[in-house]
Amino acid sequence: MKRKITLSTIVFYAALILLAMAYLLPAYLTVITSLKAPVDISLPRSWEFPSTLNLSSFGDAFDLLRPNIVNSLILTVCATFFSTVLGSLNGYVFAKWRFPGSEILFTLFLFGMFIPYQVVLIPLFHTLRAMHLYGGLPGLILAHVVYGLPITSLIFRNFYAQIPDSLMESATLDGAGFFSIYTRIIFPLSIPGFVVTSLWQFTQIWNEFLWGICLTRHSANPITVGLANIMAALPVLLIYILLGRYFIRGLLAGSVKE
Amino acid sequence: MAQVELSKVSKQFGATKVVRGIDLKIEDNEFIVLVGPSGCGKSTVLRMIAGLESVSSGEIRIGDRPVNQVAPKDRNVAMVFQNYALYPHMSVYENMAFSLKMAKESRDEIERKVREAAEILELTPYLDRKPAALSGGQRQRVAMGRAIVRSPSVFLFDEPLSNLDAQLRTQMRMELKKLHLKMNTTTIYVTHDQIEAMTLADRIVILKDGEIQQVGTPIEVFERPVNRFVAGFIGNPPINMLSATISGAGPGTMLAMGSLHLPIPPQPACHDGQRVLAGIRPDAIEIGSRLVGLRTDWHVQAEVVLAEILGGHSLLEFTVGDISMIAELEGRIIARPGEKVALGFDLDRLLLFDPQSGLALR
Amino acid sequence: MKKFITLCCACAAMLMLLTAPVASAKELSGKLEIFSWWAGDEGPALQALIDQYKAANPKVEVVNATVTGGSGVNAKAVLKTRMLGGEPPDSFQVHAGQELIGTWVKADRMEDLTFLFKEQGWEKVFPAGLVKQIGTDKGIWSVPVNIHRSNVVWYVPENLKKWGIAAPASWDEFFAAAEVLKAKGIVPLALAENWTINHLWESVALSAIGVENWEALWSGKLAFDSQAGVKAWQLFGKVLEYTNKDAASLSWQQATDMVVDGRAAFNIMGDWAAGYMTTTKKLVPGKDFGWAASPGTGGKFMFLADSFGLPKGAPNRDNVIAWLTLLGSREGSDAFNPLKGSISARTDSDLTKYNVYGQSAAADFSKDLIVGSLAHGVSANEGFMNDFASVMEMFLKSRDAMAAAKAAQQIAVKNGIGK
Amino acid sequence: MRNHDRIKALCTLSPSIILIGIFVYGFIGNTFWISLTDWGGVASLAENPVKNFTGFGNYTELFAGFLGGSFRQDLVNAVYYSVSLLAGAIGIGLFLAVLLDNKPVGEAFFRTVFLYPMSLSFIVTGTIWRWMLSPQGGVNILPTYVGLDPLQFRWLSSTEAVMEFDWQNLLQIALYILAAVLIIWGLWQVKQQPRRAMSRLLVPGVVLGGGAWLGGDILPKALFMEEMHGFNLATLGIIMATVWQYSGYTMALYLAGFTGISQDLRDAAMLDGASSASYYRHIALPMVKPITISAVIILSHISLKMFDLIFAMTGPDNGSTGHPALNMYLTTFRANEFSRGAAIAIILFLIAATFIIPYLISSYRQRRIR
Repeated sequence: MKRKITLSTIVFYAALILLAMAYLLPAYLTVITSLKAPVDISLPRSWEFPSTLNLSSFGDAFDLLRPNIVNSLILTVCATFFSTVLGSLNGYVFAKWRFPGSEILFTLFLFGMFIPYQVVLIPLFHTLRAMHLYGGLPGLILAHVVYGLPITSLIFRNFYAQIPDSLMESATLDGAGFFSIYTRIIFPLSIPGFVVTSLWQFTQIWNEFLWGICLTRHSANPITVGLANIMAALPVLLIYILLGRYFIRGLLAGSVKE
Repeated sequence: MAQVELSKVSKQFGATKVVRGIDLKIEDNEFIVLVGPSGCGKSTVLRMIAGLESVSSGEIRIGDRPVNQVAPKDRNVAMVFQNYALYPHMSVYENMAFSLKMAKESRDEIERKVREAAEILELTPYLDRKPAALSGGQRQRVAMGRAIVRSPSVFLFDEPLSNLDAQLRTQMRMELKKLHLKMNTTTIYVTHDQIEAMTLADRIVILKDGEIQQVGTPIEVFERPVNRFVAGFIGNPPINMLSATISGAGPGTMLAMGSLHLPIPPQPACHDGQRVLAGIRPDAIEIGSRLVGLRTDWHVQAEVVLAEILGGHSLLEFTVGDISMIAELEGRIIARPGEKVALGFDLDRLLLFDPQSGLALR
Repeated sequence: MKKFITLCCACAAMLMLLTAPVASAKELSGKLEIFSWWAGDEGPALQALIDQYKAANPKVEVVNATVTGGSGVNAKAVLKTRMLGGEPPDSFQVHAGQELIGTWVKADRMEDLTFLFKEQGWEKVFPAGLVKQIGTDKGIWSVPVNIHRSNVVWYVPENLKKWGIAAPASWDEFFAAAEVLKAKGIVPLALAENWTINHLWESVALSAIGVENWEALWSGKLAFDSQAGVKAWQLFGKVLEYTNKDAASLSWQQATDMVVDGRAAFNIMGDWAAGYMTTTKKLVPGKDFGWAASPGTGGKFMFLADSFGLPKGAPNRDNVIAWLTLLGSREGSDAFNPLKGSISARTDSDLTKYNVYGQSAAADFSKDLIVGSLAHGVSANEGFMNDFASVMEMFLKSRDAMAAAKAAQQIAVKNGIGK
Repeated sequence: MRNHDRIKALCTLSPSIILIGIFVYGFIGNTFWISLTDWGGVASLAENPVKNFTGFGNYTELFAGFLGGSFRQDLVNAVYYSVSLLAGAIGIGLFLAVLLDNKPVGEAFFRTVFLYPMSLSFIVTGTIWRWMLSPQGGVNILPTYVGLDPLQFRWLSSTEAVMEFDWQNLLQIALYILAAVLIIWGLWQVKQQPRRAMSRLLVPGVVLGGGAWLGGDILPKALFMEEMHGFNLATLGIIMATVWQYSGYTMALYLAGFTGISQDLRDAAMLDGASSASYYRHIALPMVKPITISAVIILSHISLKMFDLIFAMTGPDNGSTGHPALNMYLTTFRANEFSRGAAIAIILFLIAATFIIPYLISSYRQRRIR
């Protein structure tokens, strides 16, 4: 069946395209500005194409930020790894091994998701100092793991809630216990859950600023701190576009099912 | 090889009693079907036997061993779930091998047992497939295969056929029966489908509100239900249940249903003028040539409401005076609404119940 | 006598040149973390110093820890968490004055550097007024690396000629010129985001109340809500009427751009603007852009200085001392300041290395009356600075000079100004 | 029977329990304690700073003190900001979701376009939008490209405010709000339970409102002088940037919700004669109500801790776009008033808690029923 072009279709697509353009404007501005030579940059001509292409700002930014990118990568990968693994185990217990009080405990966990980071800032660096973790990446990783736990536990709990209980029971009858059910049944089934959670965590940690600036010494600064616009956004943007559909699913798992 | 014995088994979830003190002895190699309406506790009983639910009070014994405190995996039972509970990330082979692997059996042994079970269930060509690539009936068979490989002493089935379409269900039902004949393992089967119960069971256990109503062979529960509930639950189309009054006694006993008065065999359990519920099975009503075998004073003139032909037999809804009933009749009955037909009741198979207690009067 | 002093200085310089190799003969090694907010345009100047340091101490690994963010707001916060976290950097940038004394010296976090000043003879080469700002009765707490001037008005001479006006020497002259400019649709005075408003305030206040009163304010001898104090706010209110309305959304560079592009006539900004215009905008000082002391502050030099100190518990103390020695040296100073666009804190710097602007600023510095900047941490402690932002906000909203003056007095009392 | 496994389950959970216990609950307690002391001033950065217990002094100073004015404006900003962000992001997100739910050509492309801002750091968004909204460039000069006059609005630097009120009358205003809530709730309930609605909601609401109106003069004043606070127009820019960043997120949430509604239901609605609009109004929207709730929760949480975006967009001292989260940072790390910063953090936390605790309780109840 061929779609007829009606007035409403035209209005519909016009609205869609206009909105898309509005959303792309900031990106356009960023890209052309970053291609301009410093002398070329001025407010009244901010929308115009650069007179000459100047790619040096990319190279400069990259050279300047290389250590920060490395830090951010180490930080993000480690923190994402630990928080998703722990979150997956927690979610497994909360979804499949409920015990008296587990729901209250879970609710108390969730609460941690919503605290403004400012509230814990001062005690956090005192504690990290006492643990001799202040200033370096391990301390920052610990912080991100801990404050990532509520959301990862939530996503995994909701994910595991969809796995039928009969699968667990069947495995119990087959002779599997707590850990063997996890490693042999639950874990192999949670790859999508891991993708979703890691993406969420990756984005959050990569973009985080306040702790990055307050909890690390210079040599351990993540990228947001050693920021230059387009460079900080690119890796996430890329990963995001590639794995977009998982991303959306993850957002949903984390927020809707509750 | 095991008998299963439940004594005074109860289950409570918080304040709600789901199973109320059940006593049941299941013989070795027997095929027992638990039926009852949803929420009657039949699945809970099954899951307690499997060990998936704890027992609130009472005792369950498998073989001669009390198993209340035994972990599910050590009870030597296998279970087929309603949704099959196949591990989606494992192939058919791995699914069937999983319990053996958990029991640390040798690789060769596992291979042998899985191949054997696959042979029996005609699953050999599919061993490398994932469950998602199988049809409903094949998945069902894998679930059974997973149970078979362990050669358990008890098979547990939790509504295993309810996810299949009608045709496949009939076919799988027969395969199940044949399998039982071949394996000869004690089997406990939960369903709400009474045809499955009638066709599969050695004995049927009918449950309601967590209590056993009747235990008996299919024929027993059909022909001699102990109460109104069992009579109504077993049989399709359901039994015609009418309020009636008994008059007279001995050979002159009469049954009055509305304006219809019929002589019935002597009812020692009834007295003159007693109000009863009269149950007449739809297949205890005859028509045409089969009327010949019936007493003539059981013949009536009925008015057709609707006739449905179901292939080899027919259902006829009719009225006699001010009462209406359904009959299940041999052959194809072609009758127009309003048409008058001659019917006969086989009142030897009449069932009488006390209207208050619902218990059978006999 | 003078000759003798010069001789002494020369000797000291010689000595220093001699000691420098001695220091490296000690073969310093390990790390040196230098904490600052000099990134971007100011990065090369710092790099020049680091290069010199590395040449002298090849075995020391220099960690250049910069934290970006407008006038060090982020850097200061990070520094605090690090000090509280017990992880001081080896040496950190701090504005000379109350930002150093009121925060770090009062908290007993700094090491006394008097010994180094004595050893290097710096008490003689740095102006006494400056040394006063980095010292207390208990000691001297940091090494100044540069002098910036805060009260400078920038303009493009060609444009002024075109519009038929001259650089104003007083605010009254400015107001007269401003009316002309307004009629032409030119913004008389370009202003940017909030801290630049404080920056403007100090220049206006200085011209309104004079040097003596300015110093009396910070020593607690003059109340902010005195007649003089109120006068400062009144004049400031009038000046604000001639500024661009979108100030709060511009960076200081964008305000400078307004002058360069001819959209505005004047801009009052510290002399880092000279660095921006010469380096980034490739303009020639004295030709493409001109400058003067901000209206009413001729002969007065409102300064701010960056300095580096030695925090207690610094992990690599010896390396820091070598670093500070370099910072205070004439070579270090003259390598750094031409690039930074500031002038050397030393009275004996080699002026040939500086551009036209630098030379003129250095000349002014040696003859003008020197006062400390408020907006850049010289005159008041950080508590006052933070509260002053609230007062400024209130004033921008209400334009009530009396109320602002009263509020300023309250926060001065609260933050112990002059104590 | 399965006790062995139960113990394993608890052991698995215990590291997380300990970490969350210390890092969330312990730290909140610690911050609360700091907020009750006088840690601040010149020697606050000493090795062992003096901390004296002062009770709720920091809080009264913030709400009624002379120098709390900027904090109060920030608080008002935060309220207007949250409300606008919710309305904007949910409204636009919903609109986008409806558009995309109609499966246009290139749906995947459009979805990516609308969602990409979400993956950016707030610092990045802030810097980009600072350019976008600069008065002499950015969106203001866009109309010139189609021959129109440039816009004159000063997005980030406007000092105009609308919907102003006097903080002095805080108590009266609070009573008005309470009365309004009671009356609206009462009117909503009046159909189902008329008597209860009258006695518990409507009458007290009217009495309270009337009382506050009549007795406004005798109510204690919050401050010693007039202090006007309102919706600063400069925050519009911040709101736009945040809506730009998060409307795609709500779009994704709604879109997934819409996709989850079975085609049968949609067909049924169409056969019942529902227009496209009334399908969304009567069928789709009610069905995705849980999504709306979680979007509200997440967005209000984001708006309450907003820090980096404002920092990058308008700088630290731009009073008209201030926010308590930013104020906390400056109070703590620039003014060295640690205890006051802690008090602001606790206030932020309490506001967040009023949103979140009811949500957590209701979701807890739902899970229990299941």
